[in-house]
Amino acid sequence: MMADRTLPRLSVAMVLLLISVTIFAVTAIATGETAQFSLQGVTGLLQRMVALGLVAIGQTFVILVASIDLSVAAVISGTAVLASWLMGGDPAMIVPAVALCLGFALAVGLVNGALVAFAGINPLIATLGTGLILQGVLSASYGSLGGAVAPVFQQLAYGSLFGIPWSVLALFGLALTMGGLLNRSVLGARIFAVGGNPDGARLAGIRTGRVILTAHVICSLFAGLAGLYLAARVQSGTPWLGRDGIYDLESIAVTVIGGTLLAGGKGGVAGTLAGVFLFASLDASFNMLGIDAFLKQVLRGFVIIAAVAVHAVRGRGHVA
Amino acid sequence: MSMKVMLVATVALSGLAGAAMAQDFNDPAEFAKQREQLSMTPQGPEGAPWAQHLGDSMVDTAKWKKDGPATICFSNAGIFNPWRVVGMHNFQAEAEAQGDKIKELIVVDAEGKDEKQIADIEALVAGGKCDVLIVSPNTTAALTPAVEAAAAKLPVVVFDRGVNTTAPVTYIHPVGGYGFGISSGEFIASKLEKGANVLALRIVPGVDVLETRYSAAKTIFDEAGINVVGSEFTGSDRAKTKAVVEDYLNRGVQIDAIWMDAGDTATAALEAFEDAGLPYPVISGEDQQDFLRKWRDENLTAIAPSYPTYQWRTPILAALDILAGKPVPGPEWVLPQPAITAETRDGYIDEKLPPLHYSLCGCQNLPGYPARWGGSE
Amino acid sequence: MSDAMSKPRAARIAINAGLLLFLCLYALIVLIQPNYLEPGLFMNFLRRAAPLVILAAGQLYVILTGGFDLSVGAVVTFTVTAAALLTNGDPDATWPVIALLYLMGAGIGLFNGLVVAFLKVPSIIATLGTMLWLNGLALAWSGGAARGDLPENFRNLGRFQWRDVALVGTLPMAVLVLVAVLALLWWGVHGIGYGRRALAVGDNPRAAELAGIPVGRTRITAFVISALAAVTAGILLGGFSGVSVNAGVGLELQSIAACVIGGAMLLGGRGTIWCAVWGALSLFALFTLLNLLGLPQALRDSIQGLILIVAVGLTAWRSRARN
Amino acid sequence: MTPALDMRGICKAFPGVKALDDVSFDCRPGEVHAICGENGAGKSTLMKVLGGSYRPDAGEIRIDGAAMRFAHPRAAAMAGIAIIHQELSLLPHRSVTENIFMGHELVRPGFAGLLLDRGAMRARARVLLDRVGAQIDPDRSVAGLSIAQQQLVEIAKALLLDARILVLDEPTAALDDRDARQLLDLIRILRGQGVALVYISHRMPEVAAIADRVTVLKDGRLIWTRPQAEATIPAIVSAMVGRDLKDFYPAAPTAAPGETVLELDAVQAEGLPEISLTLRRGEILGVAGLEDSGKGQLARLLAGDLRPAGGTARLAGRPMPLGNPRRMIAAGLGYLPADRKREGLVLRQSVRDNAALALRAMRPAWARPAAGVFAPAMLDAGLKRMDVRAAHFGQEIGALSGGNQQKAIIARWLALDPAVLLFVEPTRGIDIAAKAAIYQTMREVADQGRGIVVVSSDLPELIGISDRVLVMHRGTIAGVLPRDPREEEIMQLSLGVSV
Repeated sequence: MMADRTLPRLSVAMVLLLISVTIFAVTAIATGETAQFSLQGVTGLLQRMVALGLVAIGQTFVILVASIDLSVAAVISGTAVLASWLMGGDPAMIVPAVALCLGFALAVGLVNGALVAFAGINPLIATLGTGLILQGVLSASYGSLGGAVAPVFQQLAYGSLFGIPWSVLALFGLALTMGGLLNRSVLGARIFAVGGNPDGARLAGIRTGRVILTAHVICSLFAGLAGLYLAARVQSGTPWLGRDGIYDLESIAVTVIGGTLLAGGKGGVAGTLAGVFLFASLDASFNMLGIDAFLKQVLRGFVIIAAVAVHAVRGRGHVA
Repeated sequence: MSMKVMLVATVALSGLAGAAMAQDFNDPAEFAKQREQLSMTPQGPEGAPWAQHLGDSMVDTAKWKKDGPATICFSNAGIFNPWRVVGMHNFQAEAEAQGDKIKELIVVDAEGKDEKQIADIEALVAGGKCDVLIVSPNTTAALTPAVEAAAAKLPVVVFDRGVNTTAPVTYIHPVGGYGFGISSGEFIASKLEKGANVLALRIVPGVDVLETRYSAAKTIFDEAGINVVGSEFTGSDRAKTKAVVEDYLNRGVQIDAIWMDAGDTATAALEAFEDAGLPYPVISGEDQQDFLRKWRDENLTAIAPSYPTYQWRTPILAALDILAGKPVPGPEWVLPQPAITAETRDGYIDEKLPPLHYSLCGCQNLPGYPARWGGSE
Repeated sequence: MSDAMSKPRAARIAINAGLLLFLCLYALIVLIQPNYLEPGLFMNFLRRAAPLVILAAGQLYVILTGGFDLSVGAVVTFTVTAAALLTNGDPDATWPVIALLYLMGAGIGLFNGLVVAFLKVPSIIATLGTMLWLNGLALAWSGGAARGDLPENFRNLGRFQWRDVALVGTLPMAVLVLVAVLALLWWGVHGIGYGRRALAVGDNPRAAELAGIPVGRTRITAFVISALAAVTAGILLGGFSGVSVNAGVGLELQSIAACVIGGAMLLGGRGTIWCAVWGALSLFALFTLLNLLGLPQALRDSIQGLILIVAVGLTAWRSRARN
Repeated sequence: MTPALDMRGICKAFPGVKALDDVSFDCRPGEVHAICGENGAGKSTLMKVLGGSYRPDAGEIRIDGAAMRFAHPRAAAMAGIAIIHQELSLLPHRSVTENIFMGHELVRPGFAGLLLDRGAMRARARVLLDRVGAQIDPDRSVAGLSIAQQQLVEIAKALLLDARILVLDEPTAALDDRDARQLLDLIRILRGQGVALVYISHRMPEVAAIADRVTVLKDGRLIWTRPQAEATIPAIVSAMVGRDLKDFYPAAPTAAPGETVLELDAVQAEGLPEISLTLRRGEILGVAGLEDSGKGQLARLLAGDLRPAGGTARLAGRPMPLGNPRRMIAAGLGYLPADRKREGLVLRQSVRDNAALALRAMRPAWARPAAGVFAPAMLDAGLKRMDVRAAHFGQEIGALSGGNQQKAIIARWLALDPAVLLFVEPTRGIDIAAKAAIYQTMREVADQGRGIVVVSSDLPELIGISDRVLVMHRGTIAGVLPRDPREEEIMQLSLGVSV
């Protein structure tokens, strides 16, 4: 029945990829924007993936352990604001600022993980709570946290290598690394174990709490990376950066579209990235077609439902 | 444990915040400049404030001259509030009014996301179809690099919010936030006694164009010895606005005036007084129809400063002038920014238009009026 | 075996916790602002809390069956904008339009339910999608800004109050609506068999199905009720404060948070209508308290988050201590 | 010889219950030591203490003579203890290899020990699967394996750790007779290799067949530990229940069965090429067969959980709406699934709500939940008739023993007065005293004019309770045996060997 375990996962990713490429190509040809097929056009398309892609990779890890993280938007805003404030335009501050930002993300991940794994709080509520707390503190203190990132730091978002932006290379590099981590490392094996059968994993001697904690830390760190990228991209972070980008709900949506089960234990980075690619090509295509913002939102809503329904509808079990 | 730490951090940071918040957007020089601009006589065609400008500085655009119908591209921050919705209608109507001078108008909407707007601008430039690019930036600093890069390849016009570079041909905007705060602040100060109470209702903290409005009004209130009993953020939410005002009234606070940094919830604030059975306060709103009508019907003591939506017409004019090689006002094209007073009010009321229509749209003679703006014939 | 003994123990504790929290918060309000003890002000408090309480009570149905409804905020927005567009200030249109709004609400709930029950899309994703398309639709229909006008008799539902009423001082119409709707929603969970079916479906859908419970229908009903409650909340909210395209922003998470604070169990199988009522009133009392304290707006979010974590953390801790 | 495992004076109390009271237990290398006891006697608590899930209040655990303290299941695993639980703890979406190595992955040298050595794991998995006699591709995903195969994967997991102490908690509960026998053979092999085996089971014949020593627990206390020769089945049973159990199975009915109540005529469905059978009122029809014989599919078909592809079926004189559980119930069928936790109970609801579940499902949704047939007094009367023991019927059913839960489910169906009851593994995981009560009830229910189908892997049970036994083989009926068949007859038919 399920002869090959990797095949179904890959196929979700492949199918999404094909659909996305088709959508993008057909609209570009239909609207006469063939210049979009140039290196510049394609890298522009890929660059649309970077921020959401980074967050979604992290989100994949928490969803795989059957948790969820609604605080990523606040973490993104937090790191972006911190990065611009700490750097204050000074290149010498890049390293300490990045270190502190990631330290901040790590701390949030630890708190989230501890609340979920050790305090036994439903992850939806726990991360909604930490997200609200962070958002509030950020908005309240923003007045004193102005500043801009160092110009050199912006190379992260605007620089490129052989015409391919650094950030795109970094996204795919990190995706490969994290995909490898999931499938080829001890941690990955334990993440699947904890998500697939928490009791079984505990009885097999896995410290499930630590694995959940680690997944949350990874998720927050990736949200932190997304925040740093956005800080480089927008020069000066605002407390609304993450919230306005709806990175929390969109990262969950693309992860599920990519075939990762909300119940945990099945899925992977490849599918998630394909989901992000679908969103990016839809974005670009809507632009080319000149669809107005409200209609875009309507279409996006239906796309999310349809994309998940396509592979969920075959399931025999109950979902709620 | 962790919660304790968070609590401490929260309290500490909020202390920090309170101290630093006010001074960031308090620039006395800019305040004085805008106060002066409010009283200047504009240059340009009479009765068409969107084509007028304050000051004399012009920029040469000969190098961008290009013959034939133009393809105009517009990267919009979004249409996430009524002001931008009205503005967008102005923009499209103006383009339509220009007829065959425009070959194609390409509009991309960034849905309020900096990141998306940057990508949008890059895609527009890469697409190679644009003769001129108009940008209404979502955030000043964020869009600066993208606009700078685009300005190297084609003429760029920026309006509403600016960018931190002189690379665009011109930056179109009305007088500004201080001007808004000055008009409303001075009116309220003139109607109240020293020691009276004013409640400030604001949308969200930290947004430059809104913070300057409050900062200007606060300066004026402080000078006049008027007491600001509270400064509350309502997020443009009518229910929240009404609830906040009710809470103040329930506390028994005497509120003599309401100052608002945007008028879209002004009528909700007034309803709180109605429901409590109290007389209306002095109020500063904005140029929305529902506020003007309420003002007229209830004979309020009020003023409606504006951040006019007719500025959305100007970029099209500027773009076409640039492609024609004509000099345009620049590097800043400052538009006049009138406030509606009791005398001028009734001229701005048009029952055909929806409640949140911005009266200073300058759109009465544009194609599709009033249906395009949601009005009934 | 006494009758009190026969009540499910968890539910009894949940009632007490939610009610206790509400009483504590309201006592704090009174401490700061003693005139909140006056019945008139309490009625006003209820009037303003009514939309959230109704939303939470509707959301509870979905939570009992093990799902989430993230679309309720969008339904509120849609209701308010649609009502303004459809009535356009005409008082004669009010009642037919209200009927039409409920019909649309039922349609939206039906859509959510069908997608979850038959397309097997997890409710968090299905209703997220609905939230997006419905918000988009509301904006597209109204053109992005409030259009039309709500007639006086429509607005009175959320705004009107009788003054000088015996005992309570003022009596807002919204409070009457609240009581009537709550009675109806209470009846749905506790007065008829449906509530037990919903609990069974949330607890173990497979066992419920094999015991003959029409699982799909039970789920769909829950989504329809949640959407209808959201329409009601929208009508009250529109009445209270008028037309706005962001009337429902953030209400979806608030309504879920309210149920959880009141002691309902996410992912189903445990909860009573009182979880929603006391949870929502607690949350609203918290908002009011923070307003009265005059804390910076932003920090109110933080405190809300903190309360959420602490309330749920305590429940989790207690249930662990019990086992 | 030093015992591999030596537990001394173990005490463990929970609020209000003394779960273990000064229990001592030991097991030597190369020995199978069975633990018997009713549910609630303390067996699983003792094993959870051993496995590191619970910390004892008093007493000590010695492994090979050294005192140990386990803070986490991991510590117990490291000490060489492996526990195979009743509830399988596998990952359905992952491969067999990944399951075997769950929590104990092999890593490549270098890379800080973080990278998996997948080649080595696969090779090792093959060896381990061979050792337990399982012909399974280590790359297959577990979701596609049969229960018996999954059980073997679990044992391979234990062998991976070179577990010197292996605890098997009802390992044969979900297995049919053939698979159970193979498992017992495997246990003998492991015993020969010097593993200390702790064997927990309710199936007395297995205990008698394999145990070297038997320990009986009751109410958290040790009753006795005896060598196999002194631990006869009657002795064990009487120690477990504290009295002698006579008339374990009810007597045969005196009256002849009545009219036909259930009839399948050439029904086809997935895994069932063609099935025809009849059931009469007052009759208990047993269904036997190996695990892959299609008896599970037949149960699903009768429960309405499997869509038929053809054929006709009648229930109580009317066409039978196969393929829809709800309509099957409306037509007069009650289904008691094998997996009570997953398919039978709504665990967080009260005993009373569980008993009212089917009734509520079939009455209109707007019927009042505590009036008429739902009146607590009515429901309680039904539960009392079934002798369900709970502190009170408002208690959550999850806290009850398996026997009482099963009785509550029987009460659930009797409230609807169904024409046919379908029991699948009716006494799995249920202790002996409750078993007898359930058999008694089944007989009474049948005597009231209902038809009963019992699908079971427990042959003595089938033989003891059934009026006829239908044996399945490869999706078809291999034969129907009259009352009191011999085990060998059933086995021969099950295996497809002609009698």
